[in-house]
Amino acid sequence: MAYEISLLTAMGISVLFALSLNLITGLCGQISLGHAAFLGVGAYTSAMLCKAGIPFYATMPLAMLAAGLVGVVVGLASLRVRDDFLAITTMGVVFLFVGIVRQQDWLGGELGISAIPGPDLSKTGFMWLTLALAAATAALCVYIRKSWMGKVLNGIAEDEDTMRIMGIDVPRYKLAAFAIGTALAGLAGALYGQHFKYVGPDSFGFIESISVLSMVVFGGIGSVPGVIFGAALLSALPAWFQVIGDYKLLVYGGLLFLMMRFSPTGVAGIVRRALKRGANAKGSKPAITGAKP
Amino acid sequence: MLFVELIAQGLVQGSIYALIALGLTLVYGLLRILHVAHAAFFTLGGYIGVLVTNATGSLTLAFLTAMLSAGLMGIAMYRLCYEPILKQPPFVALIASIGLYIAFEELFRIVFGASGLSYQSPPLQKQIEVFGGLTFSQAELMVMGGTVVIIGILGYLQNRTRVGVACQATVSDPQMAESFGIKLRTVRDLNFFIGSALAAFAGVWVALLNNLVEPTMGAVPSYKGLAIIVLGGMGSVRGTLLAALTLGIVESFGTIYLSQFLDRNAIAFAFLILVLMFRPQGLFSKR
Amino acid sequence: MNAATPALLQVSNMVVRFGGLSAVADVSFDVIPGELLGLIGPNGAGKTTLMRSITGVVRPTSGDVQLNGESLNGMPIHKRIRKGLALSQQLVKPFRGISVLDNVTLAAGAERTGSALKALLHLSQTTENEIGREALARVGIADYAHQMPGIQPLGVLKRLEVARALALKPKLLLLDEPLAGLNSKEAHALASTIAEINRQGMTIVLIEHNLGEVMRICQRLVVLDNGRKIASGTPREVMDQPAVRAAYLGGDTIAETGVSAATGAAHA
Amino acid sequence: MLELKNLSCGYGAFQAVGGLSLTLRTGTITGLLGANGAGKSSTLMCIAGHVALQQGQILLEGQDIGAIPPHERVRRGLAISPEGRRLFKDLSVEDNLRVGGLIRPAAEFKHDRDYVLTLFPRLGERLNSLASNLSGGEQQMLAIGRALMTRPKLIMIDELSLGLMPKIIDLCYRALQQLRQDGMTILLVEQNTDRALAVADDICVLESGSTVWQGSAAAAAQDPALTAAYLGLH
Amino acid sequence: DIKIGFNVPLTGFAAFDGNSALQGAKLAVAEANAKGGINGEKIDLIVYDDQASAKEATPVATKLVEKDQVVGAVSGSYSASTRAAAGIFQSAKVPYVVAYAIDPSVTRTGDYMFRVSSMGEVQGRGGAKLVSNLGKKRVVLVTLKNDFGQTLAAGFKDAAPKFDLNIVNEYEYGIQERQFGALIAKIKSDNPEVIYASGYYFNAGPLISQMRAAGITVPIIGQEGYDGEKFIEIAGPAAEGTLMTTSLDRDSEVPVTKDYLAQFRKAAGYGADMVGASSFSATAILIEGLRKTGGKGGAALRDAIAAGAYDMPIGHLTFNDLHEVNKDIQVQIVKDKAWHRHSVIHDPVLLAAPTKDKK
Ligand SMILES: Nc1ncnc2c1ncn2[C@@H]1O[C@H](COP(=O)(O)OP(=O)(O)OP(=O)(O)O)[C@@H](O)[C@H]1O
Ligand SMILES: Nc1ncnc2c1ncn2[C@@H]1O[C@H](COP(=O)(O)OP(=O)(O)OP(=O)(O)O)[C@@H](O)[C@H]1O
Ligand SMILES: [Mg+2]
Ligand SMILES: [Mg+2]
Repeated sequence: MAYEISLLTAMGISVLFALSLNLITGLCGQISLGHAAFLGVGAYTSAMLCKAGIPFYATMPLAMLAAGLVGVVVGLASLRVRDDFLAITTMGVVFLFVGIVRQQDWLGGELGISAIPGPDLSKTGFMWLTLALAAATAALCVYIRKSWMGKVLNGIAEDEDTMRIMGIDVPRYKLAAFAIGTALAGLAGALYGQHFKYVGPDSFGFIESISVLSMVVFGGIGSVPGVIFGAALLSALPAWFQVIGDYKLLVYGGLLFLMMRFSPTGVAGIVRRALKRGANAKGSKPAITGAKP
Repeated sequence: MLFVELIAQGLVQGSIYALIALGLTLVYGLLRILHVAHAAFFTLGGYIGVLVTNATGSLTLAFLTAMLSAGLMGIAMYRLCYEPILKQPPFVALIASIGLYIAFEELFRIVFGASGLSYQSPPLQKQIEVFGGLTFSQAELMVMGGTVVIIGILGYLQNRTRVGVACQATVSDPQMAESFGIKLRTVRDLNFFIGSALAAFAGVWVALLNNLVEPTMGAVPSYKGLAIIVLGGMGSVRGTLLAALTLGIVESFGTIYLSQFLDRNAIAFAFLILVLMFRPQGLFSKR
Repeated sequence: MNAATPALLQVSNMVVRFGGLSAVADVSFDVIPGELLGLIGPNGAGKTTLMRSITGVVRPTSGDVQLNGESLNGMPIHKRIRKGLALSQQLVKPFRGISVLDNVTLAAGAERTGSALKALLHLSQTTENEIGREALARVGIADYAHQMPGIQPLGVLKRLEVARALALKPKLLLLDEPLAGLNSKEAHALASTIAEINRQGMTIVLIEHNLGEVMRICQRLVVLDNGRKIASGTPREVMDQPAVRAAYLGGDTIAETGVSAATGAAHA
Repeated sequence: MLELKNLSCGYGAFQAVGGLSLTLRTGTITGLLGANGAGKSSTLMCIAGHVALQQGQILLEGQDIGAIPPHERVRRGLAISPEGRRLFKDLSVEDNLRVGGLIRPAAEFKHDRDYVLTLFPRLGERLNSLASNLSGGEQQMLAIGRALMTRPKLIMIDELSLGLMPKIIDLCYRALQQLRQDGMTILLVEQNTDRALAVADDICVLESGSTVWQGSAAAAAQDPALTAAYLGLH
Repeated sequence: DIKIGFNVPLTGFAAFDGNSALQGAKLAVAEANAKGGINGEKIDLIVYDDQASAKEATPVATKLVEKDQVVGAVSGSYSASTRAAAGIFQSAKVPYVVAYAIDPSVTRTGDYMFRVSSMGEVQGRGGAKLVSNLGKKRVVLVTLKNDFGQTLAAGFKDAAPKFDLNIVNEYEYGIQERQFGALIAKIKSDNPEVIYASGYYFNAGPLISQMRAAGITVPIIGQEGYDGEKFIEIAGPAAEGTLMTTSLDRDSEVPVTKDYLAQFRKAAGYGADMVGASSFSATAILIEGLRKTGGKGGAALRDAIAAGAYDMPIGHLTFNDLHEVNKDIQVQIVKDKAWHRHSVIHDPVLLAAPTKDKK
């Protein structure tokens, strides 16, 4: 049972983390290949503060603040670059983060920080805390989508030049998306450190960034339920894959590829199509879907 | 002297980066896809190089087989993996490509073993003194020379010939290019063939320089390659060459004088970010 | 021209250079509140570039733009829009992911989207939808409100651009070839709409090659050629200038009949 | 020259044009007219091979080209200047023309190009600028020039006068007449109906994807019901 | 059956070492089962892949404890993953014997942790002594920038003053590095008498062949990371003369070691290495403990293991109060394409493992 609890906790953290990326990438259209750096900032902040004797609950907002601040700085630096340039720049950010943390003895350097003290919370309690925070984040994401900010971010995702002509302060909004997204990643980081009781530079590298992006895309970029599903599934996958032992990464890679190849809109896309087919079967008119020219 | 030697070493490293990044540039220029799986051909080249040389003793044969098979596999990858998802937003191809790369890396490990392969007696290791005590191995000299020649040829093809113009036209508007008699598949096959063959070419060289091919050897070059095509201004052959050499030299000095602060990858990316802050369109962009 | 009314928009000594090419070379003109000013000139004369430098999309090499006496120089695009400019672009750029109405609603939400925080705290869009519907109705595409822009013909998209600009409730509306791609009937209708909007008090600058409609609805014309202002005045005055005729109409007979047809239409 | 037999085409399940039959006589100008969304552009793109042919036949000089890919069609003498111009934005004006001339021998390029430049001298002044930097009208000239570079037997032009100033429109129409004299067949889509009626030999009017009127241009001009209802003349 | 857990990297960059480790552990289990297991009960080795990553190791350890309910476990993995797993075994009170992960914090996690190999600092100190034994003074350190390399360097620098060594320069490199051109150019200009270079075979192979190719002829000293045939294969002729400090003596006359060397070659198809030998030893020690407790785990097993003294392929071992081992360091040298004995460093004072109170 404890194993399942730990798995569920890990899934909750992944969901939170993936949702935070979805705000930046799914909603605002800013591809980030370096999101793990902000998970790292949150995790290190919380871990260091816990070690310094500050209660874990108090470190959570501080982790969010730290990650959000770094996020704004990175966001500011990224404002000048777009699309693929942005993707590569953010990829650079994560390498830079790992490279810098590695050299900091006060952050444990290569060895990282282990035996992080935590609150008096049972494993089950911590799981509930994680799941509750993930659910709250999901609710926040749905809310943002519905708000005017969601509409604006969506517009920026599609065509930021036209948004400017419509009087939108594009940089401000991008920064806002970055700030919220990275702060939430920081929260996920705090939970991450507490869950594994260990943080080290390698836990927040490029691979992590890619895997969280995969979760978002796998679930269906932009779709909150899709991302939740994708994150939950992909984070649990390696554990289930233990059975196929030697072939698990092969299967993981293959699966990512096949998913994109055959259902580029992710799981959310599959579900949407299935629903539509169901509706059509019931006799409603076939919907015309216009392909982009 | 040390200064010259560091520059020389930077150029060797930069040449290899250039060969790898070139394929990425070609594919990016053509399809706007960040083709991470490209690095798999680099690794493949390394393996084929070692296997063929060990089996036949002929390095030339090894180069030919490596480049030919990687080239053909490049075409296959385009047809099977990318062609069907071209109309999707770019991150779809990116994730697909990353998935492919992971799968390939594992495939290499399962087929060839985790510990990698080496040449039984690595060829081209003779040291040659160029001037004033500055020595290179034959392999190092050849990789530098080969890179400059190959890239020169490609640059000429891209900018001055009808084939080059045809390629560029497919980038802007594939449908219209078709309406002017360009067969999209041919152009794209050609690019994937050349790009993948060059990656394999680089792979054989790296295998020679390190006497080691491993399943994971493509990882670092693949994301460095991405950094380079950005530095080079995306899609330009000349820019890619210059960016690769620059990065090689920056790293060469960085690993000596900055290694206390940043590791090699971080140095490369710090440089990239710094450049992009001042030139968001890349270091050597035409625009 | 009434010297007593202060200009709404004042463009002075505008120069835009691309490399060696002077797309706009030292152009000055005023737009008076309430007028409908036509900006015409040959292809490549610099009209679009001039308009883009007014909105800030293009950074002018030198020159000065003032709206209501306030300098816009160096201001980012979105600020200029919020000062009261609105632009309908030559090449249509609708948001394809949302419905036609939502496109306009988004523009109508300027009030809400002024600050990111405000945007985050507001959900309701009923008033904005109202404004959106009104704008759509005004340009005559209310029927398309709930369709997706991706599958609309150009004529609808052109009007969507205008509607979106209207929804921003600007002081000055800049229209770049809104009639292009419409057939004569549709063009006539949209031109009448534009004239009507102008009559209701909106100041408008119109770039257009449809000379017939331009002559019909514009009160004043500014003519550019090769980046320079070569004439300005009432349509009649301007068209009587040989320089304009030479640059714009060509000297031959077809053109002559074209003009008479066009000017004839103006009287119809 | 070109014969469309009961042609239907569209996007996915959606049919944009249904059952269009049309014959273009060699060396004539045929005007394809109709309101926004009638399916004119779709028809052109279908003939060029970019919109799916759902039904019917496309016969070019008696041969069915419905199944051959677009890059073959241009070799059979079909050229298009599409809606929205669709230039190669990152290429210079000269290179755009070069791409137009790809199916011709390299040696002919200069000659062909100069022909286009005499037609549109403005392009000659902008040979080295990127196509994306051209003004709207310049782009239109380039799109037509690029199509002419293939030396087509049949040229299809979508919205010829869109965004052009009167002087250039005149020029283009004179060029069309010249091309017709040289034996080229022209399929013209035009919103500027009176100009089209003036120059065309035959007219076909589309409405919601099907033909509502077909016949000679002279007859069309004399049919007040037609001009009022479908051609937006008044 | 009596279940013991084993976490090991079978995929990812460390998979080759993982495979050797698995072979070693399996040999130990097979040997014990051939002798009748424990009171007739067979020993069952539950193996999970941890990819040598901390992130993968946590769920693996949890699974071993919660789902498989192992009585004890062995780490056949690297430091990061071992350290992440350690906490989980400690809080579940499952004895955990670590084969070759050298991170200091592992044994400090708690009293259920054991380690059969010498810590990085200790090996580093041994390296310094070796330099001095060779009669050299001017050293350049080339340090792999991870826990392994950095603890080695720390130990070396700690002991260097004792032997009056002059550390001319220290360079760091990342684990993914294979191309050392720039670094070698700089080392040449430092003109050292000996080079102390940490790294794994996949770094060291290219490093040493490139150094020799560039004309550096001074002795090069490596450590356990070099241990294995793979290094010699990669470095080729350049490998000749390379020294390393390790725990497995290929020319040993001790029966357990000789036996192990032969058995490993038979089972794995290649020559024994330190990783396999350490995993064998760790597993065998855990099994011996179980034999003493009659298959019971928990505190009884912990105390049984701590109290024992063991003759293992990697030497004679006892645990101190921190459950670190004290043992000699083997120095091996490449001769005729194989590792052979060079010398043994026996210096209980210098090579004393840290204890509970002393870091
Ligand atoms: N970004 C740019 N870089 C270089 N040249 C440019 C750029 N934008 C426009 N030009 C050039 O500036 C000149 C003026 O262009 P502009 O688009 O303003 O003309 P226009 O008057 O709007 O013409 P049209 O009526 O054809 O739309 C043209 O010759 C064009 O090629
Ligand atoms: N890419 C597409 N996907 C789906 N439907 C499309 C697409 N392009 C056009 N349509 C639809 O096909 C129909 C015909 O459009 P088409 O562009 O052929 O009209 P048109 O006669 O050229 O109009 P216009 O005069 O505005 O250019 C329209 O209903 C349009 O909505
Ligand atoms: Mg214009
Ligand atoms: Mg059309």
